[in-house]
Amino acid sequence: MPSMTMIEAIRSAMDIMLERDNRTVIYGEDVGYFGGVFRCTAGLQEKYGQERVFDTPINESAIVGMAIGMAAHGMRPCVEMQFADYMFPAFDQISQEAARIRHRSNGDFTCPIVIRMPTGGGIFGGQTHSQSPEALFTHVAGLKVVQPSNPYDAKGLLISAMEDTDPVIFLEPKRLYNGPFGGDHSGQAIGWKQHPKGKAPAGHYRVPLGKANISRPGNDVTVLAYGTMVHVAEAAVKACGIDAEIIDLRTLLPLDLETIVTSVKKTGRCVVLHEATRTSGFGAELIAEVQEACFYHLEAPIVRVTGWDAPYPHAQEWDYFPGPERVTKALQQTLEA
Amino acid sequence: MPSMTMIEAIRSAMDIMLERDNRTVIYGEDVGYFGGVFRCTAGLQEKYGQERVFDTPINESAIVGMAIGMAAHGMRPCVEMQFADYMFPAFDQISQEAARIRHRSNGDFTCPIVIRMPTGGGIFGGQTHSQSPEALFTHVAGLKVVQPSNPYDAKGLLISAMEDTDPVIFLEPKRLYNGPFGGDHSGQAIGWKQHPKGKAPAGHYRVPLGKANISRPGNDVTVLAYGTMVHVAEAAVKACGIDAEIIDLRTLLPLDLETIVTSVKKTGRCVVLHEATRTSGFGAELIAEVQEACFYHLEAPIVRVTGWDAPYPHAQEWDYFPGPERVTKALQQTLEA
Amino acid sequence: MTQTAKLSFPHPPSRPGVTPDFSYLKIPKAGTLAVPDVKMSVEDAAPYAHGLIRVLDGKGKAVGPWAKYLGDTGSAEILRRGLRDMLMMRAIDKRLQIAQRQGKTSFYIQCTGEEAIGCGFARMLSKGDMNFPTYRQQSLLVGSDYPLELMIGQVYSNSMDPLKGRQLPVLHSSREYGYFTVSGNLGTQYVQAVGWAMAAALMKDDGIAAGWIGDGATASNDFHGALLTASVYKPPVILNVVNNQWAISSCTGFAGGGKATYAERGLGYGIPSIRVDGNDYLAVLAASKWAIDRARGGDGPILIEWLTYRAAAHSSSDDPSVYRSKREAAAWPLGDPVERLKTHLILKDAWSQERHVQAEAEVLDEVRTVQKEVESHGTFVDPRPMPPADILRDVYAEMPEHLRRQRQQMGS
Amino acid sequence: MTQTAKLSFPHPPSRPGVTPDFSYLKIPKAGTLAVPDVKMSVEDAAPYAHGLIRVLDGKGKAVGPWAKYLGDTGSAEILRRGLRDMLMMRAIDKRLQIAQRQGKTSFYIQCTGEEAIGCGFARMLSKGDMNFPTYRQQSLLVGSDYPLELMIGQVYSNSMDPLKGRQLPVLHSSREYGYFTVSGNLGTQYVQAVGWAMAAALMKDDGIAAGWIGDGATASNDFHGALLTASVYKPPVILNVVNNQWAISSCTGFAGGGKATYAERGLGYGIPSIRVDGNDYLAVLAASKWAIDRARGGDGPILIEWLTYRAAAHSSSDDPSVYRSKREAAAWPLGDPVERLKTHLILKDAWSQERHVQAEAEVLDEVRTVQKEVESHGTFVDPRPMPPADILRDVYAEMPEHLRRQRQQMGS
Ligand SMILES: Cc1ncc(C[n+]2csc(CCOP(=O)(O)OP(=O)(O)O)c2C)c(N)n1
Ligand SMILES: Cc1ncc(C[n+]2csc(CCOP(=O)(O)OP(=O)(O)O)c2C)c(N)n1
Ligand SMILES: [Mg+2]
Ligand SMILES: [Mg+2]
Repeated sequence: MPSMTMIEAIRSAMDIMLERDNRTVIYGEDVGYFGGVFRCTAGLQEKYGQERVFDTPINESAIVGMAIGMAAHGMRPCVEMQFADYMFPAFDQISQEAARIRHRSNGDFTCPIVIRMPTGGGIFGGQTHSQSPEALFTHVAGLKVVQPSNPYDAKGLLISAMEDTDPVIFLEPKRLYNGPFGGDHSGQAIGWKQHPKGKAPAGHYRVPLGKANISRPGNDVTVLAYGTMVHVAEAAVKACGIDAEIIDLRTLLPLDLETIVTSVKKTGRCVVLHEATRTSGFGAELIAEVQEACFYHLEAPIVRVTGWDAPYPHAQEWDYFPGPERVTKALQQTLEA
Repeated sequence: MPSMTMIEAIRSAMDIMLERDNRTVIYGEDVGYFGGVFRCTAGLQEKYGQERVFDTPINESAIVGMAIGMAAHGMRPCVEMQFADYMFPAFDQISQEAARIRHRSNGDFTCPIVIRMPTGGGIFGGQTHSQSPEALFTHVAGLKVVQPSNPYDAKGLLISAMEDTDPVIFLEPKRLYNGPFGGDHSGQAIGWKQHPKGKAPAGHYRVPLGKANISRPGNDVTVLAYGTMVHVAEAAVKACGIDAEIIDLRTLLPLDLETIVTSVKKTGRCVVLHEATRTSGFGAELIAEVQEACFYHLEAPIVRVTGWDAPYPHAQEWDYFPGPERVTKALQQTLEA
Repeated sequence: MTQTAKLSFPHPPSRPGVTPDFSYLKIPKAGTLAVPDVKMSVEDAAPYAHGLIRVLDGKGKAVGPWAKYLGDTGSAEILRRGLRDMLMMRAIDKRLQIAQRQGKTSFYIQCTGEEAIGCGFARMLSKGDMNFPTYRQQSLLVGSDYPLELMIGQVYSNSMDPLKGRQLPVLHSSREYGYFTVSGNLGTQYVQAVGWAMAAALMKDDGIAAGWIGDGATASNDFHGALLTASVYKPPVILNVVNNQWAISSCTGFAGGGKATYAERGLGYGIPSIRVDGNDYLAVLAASKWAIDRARGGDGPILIEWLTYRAAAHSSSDDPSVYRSKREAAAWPLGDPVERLKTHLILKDAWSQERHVQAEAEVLDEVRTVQKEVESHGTFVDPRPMPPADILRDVYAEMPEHLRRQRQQMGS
Repeated sequence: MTQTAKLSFPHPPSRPGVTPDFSYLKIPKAGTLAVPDVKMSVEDAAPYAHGLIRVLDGKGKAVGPWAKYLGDTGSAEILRRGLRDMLMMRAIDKRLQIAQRQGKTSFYIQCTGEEAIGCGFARMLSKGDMNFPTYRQQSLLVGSDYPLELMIGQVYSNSMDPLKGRQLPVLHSSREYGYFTVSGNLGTQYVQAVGWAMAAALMKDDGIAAGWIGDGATASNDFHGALLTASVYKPPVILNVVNNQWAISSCTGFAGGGKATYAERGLGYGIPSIRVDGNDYLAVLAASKWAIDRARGGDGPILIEWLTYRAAAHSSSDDPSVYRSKREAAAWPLGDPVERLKTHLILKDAWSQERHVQAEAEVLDEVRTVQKEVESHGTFVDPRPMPPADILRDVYAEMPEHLRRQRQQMGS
């Protein structure tokens, strides 16, 4: 299997779908000729032409609105928001339109679109290049919400998303684009080449939506994470030697509650991680479900390790980021409770 | 104290603030000459003139954007979204701009605005006149989020909101505008005249932001609710005779966790109610906080009674609404657990 | 310099008790504008964006180049069908508005005074074309021969409703009849129409899309997104602005109307734009035919401003006498579309007052019959329960686990 | 009819290896447009929206009515200050771009080629006026004599940063210097400028607001919201569009540029709009003075399209050689603003090549000295920790309970 960075894996998925399904179109700001500010679509316009892969005006609402019209007609648009922070102008089209076309038309029209967006911090992008808005999407019935943590999953999940007939929000942790990241921002970034999940088949394969992955089996505490935080959890666990079971959710909506509940019933303890602000973050939803399903198995309160309830700061990025120390502390606290 | 409906109470708050503080302006779609589709601003343009109370184009994003500019300059805009469902085009201005002006300018600019919006179902409005988007706002650091359940609180909270120097989202449960509502949609609506909280001082007073109210003291289970659901809870409790403590949150952000925790530690059980869709609703946040703070006092899992995870239907409105039967069932289940 | 900056606030044509004044509108004579080449460029469009395409003159005569352009499309037979469409639309509105007042449904929206636009436009479309309507374009359905029982069933939200009662009355949906599922959020669908048209061009399927928006909703963000993307990619889309002078209680001035025309807004984006007398059924047919030919022929997007008047209340929840003079509709300078077409046909000896009265009775009867049948499946005063679990269907193609759990909690 | 609808895609002036072609731009001669009355109506604005206000001709001579209009404002003294402002701006950009390359800060954005616009406009504003800039309008700060150490401190995010390192470099904020806190989200601030201007009118404080937006960002929703609300309420706002031909890798055609001008977009909203040679410092001064007088005098909003060219990369994260010819800047028909003003002053005998070289050295020295001092407070390669709890300050006026808890968790 060839080595791939996250960027290459995402590009490969789109390449394959452009090849296999002529209903596929790819577009967004700087996505066409230039190949995207993160290079995810590099070379695709050259290969498939301007009618399949193209640039757009800087209007996220129109990007999604056009996709809805195209999808209703029968195409399969996969569009990019340049940063998740810039999806807000499109939130109306996403939450009020895309998510409901099927339901409100009783299936007469459907909306098979994929909206990709780089999410999370780690590049000193300040408050408008670092946000993690996943919780907002998970509150919208009718959407599916996906966030991969490695190239293998990214490719397989993106292919599944592009083959799905419902609208899918595909969040790409930008800090992982070029290599895994365990939270040690002072050290060298390790490339995906060194990582087992940095290899993926060159051709078509699927990672199913709605299925979590146990990225590290363990017995003492369950860690629920996705995206970058999976790697932070792994690094923390490795360093502190706690026998944690780390679940990489992969799909947040619909959630693979079964895998989660099985694990928490086994470990009796649970820690939830995300980079987004704490209050009403997706961690809250996870805790609500877990405490309800596993109440009689829980031996300690479920705790969250998250971004602080403030805008993502520029200079103090690493004081904001929920790094391995905070994760370790939470694990210890949970085990001692 | 004069009797007031919720509408009259809200109008009275704006009237008083227009009178007391000449920095106050009130505007929105159909808000000026007509006095608002729910009549909350009726008579105010006539009284204060077009420069203080006026109509706007149908552009929610511009309504909020203008308010930010005005507020930064030194005014105190209180604007209306015609329905909470139509705030989505403004969500970018609200979450990315209003909420952060103070922080990102290090206090050089501030954003004292109030954004009022009718929320919730109960008028056969279908999916675009019934939504409860409060959870989305509570995920945004920098906002305050308020939802009154009666005229007395509505007036006092709105005055506090208009005097606050931070942006406040003021959600008005439209089903309560003309009378309390316990969930019995078949019967006659009872007017506010018959309700103790349907009286309020004619003049200026405040109900502080950030303080919950125990609307019914009790010992066996704590019910967390806000807006319409406070009345549903009261009706359910009255009918089934369970000794529940009902907490009317009033402010969702910042949350009065102290009052909640004290109650749950006493009762050992907790049920959370809202009309919004379940997944990642504000109930999740409440549960996350309560289980963490009260873990060792809880005798049963905390359960949620919420709207279903689907668009709010038109004809099946009352199959969707989390009415007294569902609340009663949840209370019983919690007590039996 | 002393500060003299003062804010300005638009004025409506009237307020209660005030004599209506429509002088902000310059109404050119019928027949004065030529029929431009369908390839008309934006540079040549200025007269059409400032002016007004009109065919029927004050006496009801069809005059000028656009009358000639109509050719067979202006035949007595076609026009009589158009008149019947409009009468039908009016009868539906009347009956359903009454039904709403009787509590048989929750809500209704009439399109009184605007019937010509949708009735005429739809007759010029082809199968496979797609409208992206607002709540007030039900006349497109009548002009597409949409089955009456579906149209009425939707409003009653009963088992005859193709949308299973999920949507507010009048928010119809029919792929087959070229009527995209209507949103309650204003503006959003305008840019979706552009997307559909782009797909039509990319899939080379010969179809076009038509976006619809009210004058008030041109203020919304997606109006801009639609004009911009249409001007950039030039797909086969017709962007219709129904300028009926009001947006609930706000006059068209609050959407910037009155200064520049809405058609001129289009020119600013480089989109050829025309302005049409929307109360003149012949002008509607002629302009629709021209614009549809143009779009289908690959000459890019076009914007049409339809000048008309919202004669009825905004909706069944609205009482316009609170914010405008009751005499406004009568003062509206473009008259009533039904009356004008009727006058024209009578002038042509193709119609008579008697036949008109008879036709009115016929359509009313037809509507009443279907309405009765539909009502027998339940109304809001006599509701027939539907399974609650229907709420959870079609949220996704396949029902996910968490919705199954919720279905179980429903006990169904 | 056969379907011929095909999508269209805008073409850039060049791609790597392709000879730049700016023929889509018609550049009129300098001095041809008259100075209209400040009360100019939208009907009279068409020539100004299609045309181009220019003062300096090809030889560097100030010609035509706008040169005369400048009067004392075009004195050698004022122009020398303007030249110095631009040299200062260029020196700052140069030094900070290098600092970014050295890893001393995370990010930087230059405004090379566009210096005249902000430097000139700011000199015409009064205390109390407020700009709502984008990230590329730092020249407004230079033209307002904003303290260099604050400007540089912000970019280093250290203790000299008035924004405590919270914002990305170049997203300055200064109420005192009329520079509204810059957002990273495009477009949002354009409509906020309208709101500020409305407040100025309502509070009768004699101030005006100036919104700023890039050509690419005119595509964003709030551009529309701003034009619309400005046209409805007519507050004292100047809506500036900086048309520098590019938006990262997308040519201005993707924002609809090239078909109609951006100034014409304004006309569609009924807003008088003018188009100005943004690389001509004298034209900038003249047009700014005219527009600011107009706005302050209460004659309502005005839109100014500044025609210019983004000579540098989009930002320090961008490499334009991947998507456009390296020869584009040289082919840009309006030249370089510094060179043009310098030529004019030399022609007038008010400047010399020697003085120019000396001035360049002086400003570079000034910048270098301040930069050194600021760097002594820490850079990204030599960071000085700030208390983590600073993150939680100013989220609200008073820190609420849940943030206090979080502060505790921080251990600070
Ligand atoms: C985004 C949004 N904002 C507000 C509303 C509430 N609303 C419904 S109809 C209407 C007026 C629309 O006027 P116009 O576009 O002129 O259409 P008309 O009713 O005249 O046909 C308003 C404000 C809405 N539906 N959507
Ligand atoms: C809402 C939003 N979408 C996308 C971006 C990403 N972005 C930053 S700058 C830029 C290009 C802007 O071009 P233009 O407006 O022409 O300004 P210029 O850079 O040329 O000065 C883009 C797409 C953003 N900042 N905000
Ligand atoms: Mg209207
Ligand atoms: Mg640009």
